[in-house]
Amino acid sequence: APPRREEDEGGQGGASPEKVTLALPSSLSSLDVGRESGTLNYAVACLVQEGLLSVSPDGELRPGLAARWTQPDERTYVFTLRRGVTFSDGTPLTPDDVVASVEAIRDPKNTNALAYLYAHVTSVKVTGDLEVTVRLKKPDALFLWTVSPSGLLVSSRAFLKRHRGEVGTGKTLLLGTGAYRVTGFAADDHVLLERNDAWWGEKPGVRTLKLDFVPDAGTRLVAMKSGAVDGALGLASDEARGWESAAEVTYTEDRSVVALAFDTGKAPFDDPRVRRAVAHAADRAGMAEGILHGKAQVAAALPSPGMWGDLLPAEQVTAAYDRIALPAHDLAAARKELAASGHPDGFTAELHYPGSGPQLGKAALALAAELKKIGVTLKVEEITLEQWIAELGSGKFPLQFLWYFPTTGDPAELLDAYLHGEAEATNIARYDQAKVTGALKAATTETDSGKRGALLLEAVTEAAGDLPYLPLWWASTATALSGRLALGGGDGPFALTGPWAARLRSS
Amino acid sequence: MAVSAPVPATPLLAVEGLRLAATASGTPVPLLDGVSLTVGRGESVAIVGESGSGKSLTMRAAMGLLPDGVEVTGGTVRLDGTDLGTLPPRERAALRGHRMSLLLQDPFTMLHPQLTCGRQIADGLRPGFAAPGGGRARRAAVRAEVVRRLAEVGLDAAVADRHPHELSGGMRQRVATAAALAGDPDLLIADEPTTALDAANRRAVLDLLGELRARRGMGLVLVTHDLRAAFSAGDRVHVLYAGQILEQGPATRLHTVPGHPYTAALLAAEPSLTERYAELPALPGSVPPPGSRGSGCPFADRCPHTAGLCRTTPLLATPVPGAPQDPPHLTACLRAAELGPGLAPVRRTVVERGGEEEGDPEPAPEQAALHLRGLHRVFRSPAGDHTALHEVDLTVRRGQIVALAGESGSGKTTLARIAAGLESADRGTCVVGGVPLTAGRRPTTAERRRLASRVQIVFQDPYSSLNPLRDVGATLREALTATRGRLPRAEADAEVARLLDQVRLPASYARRRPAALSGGERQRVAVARALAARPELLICDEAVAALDVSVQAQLLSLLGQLRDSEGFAVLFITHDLAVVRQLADRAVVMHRGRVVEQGPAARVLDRPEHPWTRRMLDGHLTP
Amino acid sequence: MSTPPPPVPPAPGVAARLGAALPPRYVARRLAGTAVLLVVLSAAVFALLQLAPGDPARTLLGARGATPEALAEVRARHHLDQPVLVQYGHWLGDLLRLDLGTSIRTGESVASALGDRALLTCQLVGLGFATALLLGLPLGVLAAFRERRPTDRAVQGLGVVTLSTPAFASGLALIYVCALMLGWFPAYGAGEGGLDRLRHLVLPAVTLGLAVMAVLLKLTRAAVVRELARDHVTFARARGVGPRTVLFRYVLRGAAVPVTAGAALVLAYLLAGTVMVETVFALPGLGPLLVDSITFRDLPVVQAVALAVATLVCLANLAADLAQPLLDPRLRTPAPTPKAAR
Amino acid sequence: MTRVRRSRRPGRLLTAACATVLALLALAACFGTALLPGWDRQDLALGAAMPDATHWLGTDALGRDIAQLLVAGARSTLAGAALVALGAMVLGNALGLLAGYLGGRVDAVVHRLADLLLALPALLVTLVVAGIGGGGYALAVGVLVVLTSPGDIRLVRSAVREQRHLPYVEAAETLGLSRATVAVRHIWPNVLPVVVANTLLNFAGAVVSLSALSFLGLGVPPGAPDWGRLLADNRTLLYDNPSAALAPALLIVVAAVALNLLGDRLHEAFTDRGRS
Ligand SMILES: Nc1ncnc2c1ncn2[C@@H]1O[C@H](COP(=O)(O)OP(=O)(O)OP(=O)(O)O)[C@@H](O)[C@H]1O
Ligand SMILES: Nc1ncnc2c1ncn2[C@@H]1O[C@H](COP(=O)(O)OP(=O)(O)OP(=O)(O)O)[C@@H](O)[C@H]1O
Ligand SMILES: [Mg+2]
Ligand SMILES: [Mg+2]
Repeated sequence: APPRREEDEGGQGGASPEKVTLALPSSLSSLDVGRESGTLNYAVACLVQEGLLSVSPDGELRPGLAARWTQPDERTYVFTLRRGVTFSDGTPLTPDDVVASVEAIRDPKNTNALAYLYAHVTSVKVTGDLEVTVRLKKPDALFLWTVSPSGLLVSSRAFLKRHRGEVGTGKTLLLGTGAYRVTGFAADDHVLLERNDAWWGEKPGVRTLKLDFVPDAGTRLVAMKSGAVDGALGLASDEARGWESAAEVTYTEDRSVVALAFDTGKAPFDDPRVRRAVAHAADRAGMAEGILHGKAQVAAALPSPGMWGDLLPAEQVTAAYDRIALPAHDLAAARKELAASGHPDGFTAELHYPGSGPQLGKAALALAAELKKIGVTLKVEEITLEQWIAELGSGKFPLQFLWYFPTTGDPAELLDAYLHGEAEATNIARYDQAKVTGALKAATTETDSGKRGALLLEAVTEAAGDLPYLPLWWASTATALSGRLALGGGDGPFALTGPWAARLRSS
Repeated sequence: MAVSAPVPATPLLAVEGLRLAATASGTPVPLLDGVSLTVGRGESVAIVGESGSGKSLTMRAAMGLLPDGVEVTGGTVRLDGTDLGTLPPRERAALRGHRMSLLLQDPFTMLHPQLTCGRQIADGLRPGFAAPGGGRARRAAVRAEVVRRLAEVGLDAAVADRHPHELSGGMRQRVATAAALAGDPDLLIADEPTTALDAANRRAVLDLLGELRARRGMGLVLVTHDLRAAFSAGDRVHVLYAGQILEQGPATRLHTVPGHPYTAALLAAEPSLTERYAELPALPGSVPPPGSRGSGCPFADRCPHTAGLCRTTPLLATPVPGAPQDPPHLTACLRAAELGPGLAPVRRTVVERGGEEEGDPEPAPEQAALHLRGLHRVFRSPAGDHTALHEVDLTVRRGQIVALAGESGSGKTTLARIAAGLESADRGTCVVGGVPLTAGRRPTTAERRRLASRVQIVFQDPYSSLNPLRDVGATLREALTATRGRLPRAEADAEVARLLDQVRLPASYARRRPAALSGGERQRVAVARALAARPELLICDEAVAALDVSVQAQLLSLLGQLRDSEGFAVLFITHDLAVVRQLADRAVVMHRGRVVEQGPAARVLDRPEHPWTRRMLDGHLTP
Repeated sequence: MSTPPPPVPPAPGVAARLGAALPPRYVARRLAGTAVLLVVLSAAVFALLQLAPGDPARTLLGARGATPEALAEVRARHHLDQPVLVQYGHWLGDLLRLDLGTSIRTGESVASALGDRALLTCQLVGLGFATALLLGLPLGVLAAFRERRPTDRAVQGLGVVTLSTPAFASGLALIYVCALMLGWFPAYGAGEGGLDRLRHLVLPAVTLGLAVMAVLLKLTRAAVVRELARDHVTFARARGVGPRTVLFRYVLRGAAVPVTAGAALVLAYLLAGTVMVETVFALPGLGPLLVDSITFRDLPVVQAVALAVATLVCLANLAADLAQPLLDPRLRTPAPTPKAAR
Repeated sequence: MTRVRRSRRPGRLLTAACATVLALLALAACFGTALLPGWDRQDLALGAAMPDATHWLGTDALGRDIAQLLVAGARSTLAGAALVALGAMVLGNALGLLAGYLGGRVDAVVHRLADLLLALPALLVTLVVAGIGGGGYALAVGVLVVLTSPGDIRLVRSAVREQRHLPYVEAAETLGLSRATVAVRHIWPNVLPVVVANTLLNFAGAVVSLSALSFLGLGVPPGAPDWGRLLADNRTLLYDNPSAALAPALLIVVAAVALNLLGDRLHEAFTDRGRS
C-alpha cells in the first residue's frame, strides 16, 4: 500500500495535521545559510532561527528578536531584545548570543557567505541587559535588512563555540529560538523539524514537519500523486504546471530577476545601437509566456515592484515602470539598429548559463534563434553554477546573464551593486553614468524613505534609456500543497522568509 | 544395404539398419545409411573407417547422446533385446553408466579440469554400492572404492586427489577408463581411445582395455581409424565407409583375406615397421561428404574395380565366398565373388635402399641443410622450469631425409621450431642452410627473410595450416612474392599452377578456399606453399599424423618423389616408426629433450641400442 | 574383480586443501598487485586537482573569499608551493591517516560526509548485485540450455532490452508503475533503517539490477554454452552421472570461472548505475554527492568519492582474483605428479 | 559436440527488422536536417503544447516541434555514439594487435592497462573527468573512447594470441614476412567480424551512456536536438504530454536494441563459422 500520511489530528475546522511532509526540489548539504545560501536553505533555517528584525510576507521590516530599535545617529543602531525568549534547548537568549552570532559570520576562518554584509560594521557590543549596539563605518540605508533573517540568524554563543565550523551538519544541526527545532538532518535526504513549544510567537499548528529533498522532477510529482508528500516548495514554473492536477499551486513573486548584462566597455556592446538591436530581438513577452508558462512577469527594471516595499507606494512604482519604454520585440527594428551600428554585418557572441537555471538556457536559445535572423550568431553554452559565478566578475564575456535573488526588500541592494559607477566588483555592465551614480549616492545617506525611494526610482529610469542591462523577467516561485493544507497569512514575495510553516493549517 | 547376419541368442548390443540424418539446414542430409552391427557379451568389436565415415555418430546414437541437429531416421538399437529407441529419455539415461558406457577420444578434454580424479570416478559409482550409513562412513567407503578402481587401471591411490592437469596423457586416459567403468557397465564403447596418445601409451591403453574386458566379461566396442589398433584389439572388425558398412568379419580374416576392395586398399596403404616398400599404393580421392553420396556403392568413385552396376545397386551384405560361417565374414562388394583372390593385398615390392652409411664423414656446418650443436632450451613458467631441449646435436645433410621420433613431449616440435626460426634456443649453435641463428633471441625479420629460402615447415594440423579467408592461389602467390619478389601476374599464375601440379593437385584448385578442401589436400597445399620458397630443408612436424592411412600414403609418396626431383632435405617428425621405415634415410630418437640414439634408419629400427628406442618398437601395434 | 584391496590413504584435510588452493605466494602477489593498482588510481585521483582548470589553490577555496591570506593558507595547508610529487606524498600521507580533508561546500570533514552515504550506496549496490545475480545467472543458464530456441531468444531479447534502456528511464518507469499505479513501494527516499530501508531500496535495487543483469546473463550464457559443448560434460552424461550432478558439478562449476571473473566487472556497471538511480529515487548516497560536488567543484569530496569507488573496484577485482585458484586448480602451484603403478 | 540452430526464420526476420531500423536511423542521421529545414523553428508563444495535427508529438518548451526534432536529432545522437564506438575500435584494435602479436613486455603493459580501464565505471570516470576538467561534450566523448577501448583491446588481443601460433600464421612468418604484415594481413582479417560485432555493441552502449550523461547534465550543448538531451529536458513534461518524454526514450531504446541485436547476431554468425 502507498505510504499513508498521518491522519488529521482533529478532523475539521482550523485544526492542523500532526505531521506534514513536504518535498524540496534541490537537496541541502548544510543547514547553515552561511555555508550554502540558496533560497531553500533560508526557507529551512528561518523556521529554526530568527534575526533581530523579521519581515512580513509583503516585505515590511518588523520586530523580531529585537522588540524595539533606535538609531541615535546615522551610523549607530541600538536594539532592545524581546524579554523571555529562550533557545529551543531551554537556555535564555542574551545580547551576548547576538554578538556571538555576528562574530561567527565575521570570523575569517569560517569563510561565511554572509560576511560581506558586515564589511562596514565597526563594532557589535552588548550595551545593556537586553541591549545590543551596532556601529557602522559609514551610513547604510540597508543596514536594518542585514540584521533581518536574510543577514543574521541568531544562535547561542555556547552552541557556536562548541560546534565551530561544523554548524548545520547532520551531527550538530542548528540551534535557534524559532518556531521549530531541527531534530534530524541527513544531507541530501531530509530535515526533520519538531514544533518548538517555547517559541514566543503564535503556536504553529503542525507538530512535526518533514522536508524531503527530491531532486528529480518526475519522482517528485509521483511522490505527490502517490500521497507520500503533502506538498512541495520552490517548484520551477515549467514543472509547477504539472502539479496543478495533483495539488493546490500558488505562485508568489520571489523578487528574483533575470536580465542580460551588456559590457558597455567592450565591443560590440559598447555600441548602444547593438544593445538596442539585441533588445529588439529578444521576445521577452514570449519568454515569460512560453518558457515560464506565464508564471513570470516581463521585467521593466532590475528591482521587481515588490522590492520597493515600504519605500514608495506601489502605484507610484508601477506608473514609473510603465513609463520605461524598453525596445519591443521587433525584428525589423533590430535589423535597422544593427545596420546603423558599428557592426552592420553582425557579430558573434557567447552566452553562458548555469546548469541550475535551465529556464535561462531556454531563454538564451530563444534569443539565439531570433538573433540568427538578423545575422548575429549567439553561441549558447551550459556551465556549472560555480563556473558561472566565477565568470560573472571576470570581465571576459561581454554578454552575460544576470540572475539575482535579492536578500533584502530594498531596491538599493540591486541598484548599488549593478548601476553604481563605483561598484567595480559587481557592476558587470561597467555602467558609469554620473547622474545615476549621483542619485544612488544621495540615496545612501537619505533617511527619509519617501525621498530615498524617489532618488532610487530616478536612477532606475535614468539608466533604462542607456540599456546597460536588458531585464527579461521577474520570476515567481510555486508552492504546491495538497488540498487539505493551506498556508495562511498572505502570499507576498517574502512569504518564505520567516517562520512560514507556523502558518500551515488544514483547509 | 548391409543386413545383419543371424547371430545366436540375443546379442548384448544389436544395431539394426540405423539411419541418421543432419536436420539442421531444413532438408535432412543422410549421415548414416542403414548401419547394422552386433556385440556379444565379453566380445571385442572394432569399427574402423576413415575420418567422417560416421563411426562416432553410430556410437553416440547407440548411447542416445546424439548432438543437436542429428536425428535418427530409421533402424533400431537394442540392448539385451530392449529397443532403446522406445524407452523414455529418463529410463534411457538410467542405462548409461550401468549398462553401457562411453569412453571418448581425447584424454585432455574428457575429464573435468576443476574436479579431482577421485571425485569424477566417484560420480559414476552406482548409488547403492556402499552401505547406507551416512556421512563419514559413506565417504570413507566411497574413497576406498575409488582407490580400488584406480588400482584396477593401474594407478596409485594418490591420483584420487590429483586434478587431471597434474597427470600425463596416458594416466588421464586410465582415469577416464576407471570413470567410464565406475558403474560396472556390460558394454564399454571406446571412441578412438588411443588416437591422442603416443605409441608407447597407445599400446598400454589398448592392453588395459583388453584386460578389463576379459576380467569383467563385458562387451567392448573399439572405434578407431587406425587399422593396426583395430586388428590388434578387436575379435571382429567392421569397416565403415561414408555411413555404410562395407565389410565385417573376424579380425584375422579381414587382415589376410579382405573381402572388399576398400579394406584391401587400406591394408595396402599401411606402411610396415619391418619392410620398406618401393611405393605405398595410395587410394585416389577422399571420402565423399554427406549429401553427395549416390545410391550405389559409396566407394565406387575410388575403387579400381568399379563396374557400371556398382554405382546404382544398393549395398547388400553377402558372405565372402569361401569364408567360414561362424563368425561370419560379410562383404558389401557386388563383385566380391568375381574378384575373389584379386582382392588380396597387393604384394608390395620391398626395397632396401642404401641411404646413409654409418661411417659417412660429417659435412661442414655450412654445407649441411641443418646443423645443430649443443642446442638447449628451457621453458620457464610459474609452475617451474622445463627443459625441452638438452644439449641436442643433430645434422641433416643436403638432400637427406631424417626422421625424428620420440615420445610426446620429448622436444621434437621445439627443435623444429627453433630450426625454422619460430622459436629461439637458449644456447648452442644452429646453422640452417649456412645461415647461423643467434641463440637467446628470435630472428629478426631480415634474418627470417634470408632463412625463408633455406627452411620451410609443414605442420601437423591440416585444418589450421591455411588462412581460411584466402584461396589457395592467394596463399601460394603470397609465398612466391615473399620469397622471390613480386612477379608479373601471368608469371605468378603459371608458377602457382606449376606448384599445384608438383603436389598433384589440379590448377583449378587455385580458386578454392581451404574450407572446400579435404585434410590431405590442405596438407598438399601447405607443402606447395613451402616449395614456393625453394627451401633446402623441409621440416614436416607430424605432417601426416592427423590424416587417414590412405591420405597418409599419398603424402608420403609425394614427399619421397619431391625430394628426389627437387633435391631438398627433409626433417620428418613422427610418432610412427613404420613411417620412419618407409621414408627415412636416417633416424634420430629423442627422449626427454635429449637425442638418445641416431643412425641409418634401417640400423636403428632393426638393431636399436637405446632402451627407449626398444620401448617404442615394442609399443608399435602389429595386427 | 580380484584386485586385492589397496591401502587407502586418508583424504587431505580442509586446511591442507585450502593452503594448496590458495597458495600464499599467489595471494601475496595479488595483494601486491592490488596495492600497486591502488597507488596508480590514487595518483590519478590526486591528478584531478591538476586537471581542474585554473589555480589549484583557488579551486580548493571555492568561489568564496579568495583573499590573499586565505589563498596563502590553502597553499600552505596543501603544500601547493612544493613539487607535485611532494604534494602527492603529503596527500597520500593524509589519506592513510584517513584524513580526507574538508568539504569546500559544507566545511564538514569529508570522511564524515561520506560515512552514511557510503553505507547506503553499498547497500544499494549489494542489493542491486543480488538482483542481477538472481536474475542473470538462472536466466543465463536457462538460455544456454535452450540455445537458439525460442526460450533462449526471448531471454536474450529481455537482456538486450534492459541493456539498451538507460537506468534513469527504467527507474522512472518503475516508479510510475510500481509506486504510482500499483502503490507497492515508496517512490523515493532511503527509509528509516531496517525493514523500511529495505522496502525503500527494492525499486532502486531492481532498477540497478536490471541494468546490469544483461551483462551477467550474457557472460553466464556464453560460459554455460561453452561448458555444455565440452567433452567432459558429454563424458559425464555418457557414464551415467545424474543430470543434477552434471548441471551443478560439471557445467556450473566450469562456468563459474569466467563468470566470477566477469562479476567483478559488473561492479563497475553497478557503480556507474547508482549515480542515476540515486538521483531518480532521491537516495542520499554517494552518487548525488558526486554529481553535486562536481557541479560545485567541491574537489576534496570528488576526490574522496572517486577514491572510494576506486578502492571498491580494486577490492572486487582482488576478490575475483583470489576466487580464481579456488575455482580452478590449474592456476594453483602443482603438486608432484604421482607415477603410474606399472 | 556441435549444437545447431533449430530454425533460422524468426531470427532472420528479427535481423532484417534491426537492419531496417538502423537503415532508417542512418537515413535520418544523414538527411534528416536536409529534409526538414524547419526543424529548429521556435514558437515561444506556443510553449510546450500538446500533440495535435500539425505537431504530432507536441512541442517542447521553446515551441519546437518534437517529431521534427527527433528526426533531426538522429545525427547528433548517433554521431557521438558512433564516434565513441569507432574511436574505441581504432584504439582497441591498434593496441590489441600490438599487444597480442608482440607479446612480452608490451603485452603485459597493455593488458594490465586494459584490465584496469575495464574495471573502472566508465560513466563515473567520464562524469568526474569531464566535469572537473570542464571540457564538455568533446572531452566526455574522448574519455568514453578510452574507456570503451579495453573491450576491443582484450578481444583483439586474445584473438591474436589465439591465432598467433596457428600454423598458417607461423607459415607466413617462415616465409619471411614482417610481423606487422602478418598481423595486419593474416590475423586481423580473421578477427575482423568479431571486431565489427563488438563495435556495434559498443555503439549501442555509447548511445545509452551518452543519454545518461545528458541526463546528468554533461551531454551535448543545449538546444541540440539530441535524444538524450530531449529526454532529460522534456522529463518535466512527462505527466502533461507523455509523448514528449517517451518518444526520445523509445528511440534511444529502439536504436540500442537494434544495434545490440545485430551485434549479437553477427557475433553468433562468426562463431558458427568458426565452429564448422
Ligand atoms: N552435429 C552434426 N551435424 C551435422 N553433421 C554432423 C554432425 N556431427 C557429425 N556430422 C557429420 O557426420 C559425419 C560423420 O561424423 P562422425 O563424427 O561420426 O565421423 P567419424 O567417423 O567419427 O570421424 P572421425 O574419425 O573424424 O572422428 C561427418 O561427415 C560429419 O561432418
Ligand atoms: N611455449 C612453451 N611454453 C612452455 N612449455 C613448452 C612450450 N612449448 C613446449 N613446451 C614444453 O616443452 C616440452 C617439449 O614440447 P614439444 O612440443 O617440443 O614436444 P614434442 O616432442 O613435439 O611432443 P608431441 O609429440 O606431443 O608433439 C613439452 O613438455 C612441452 O610442454
Ligand atoms: Mg569420431
Ligand atoms: Mg610436437
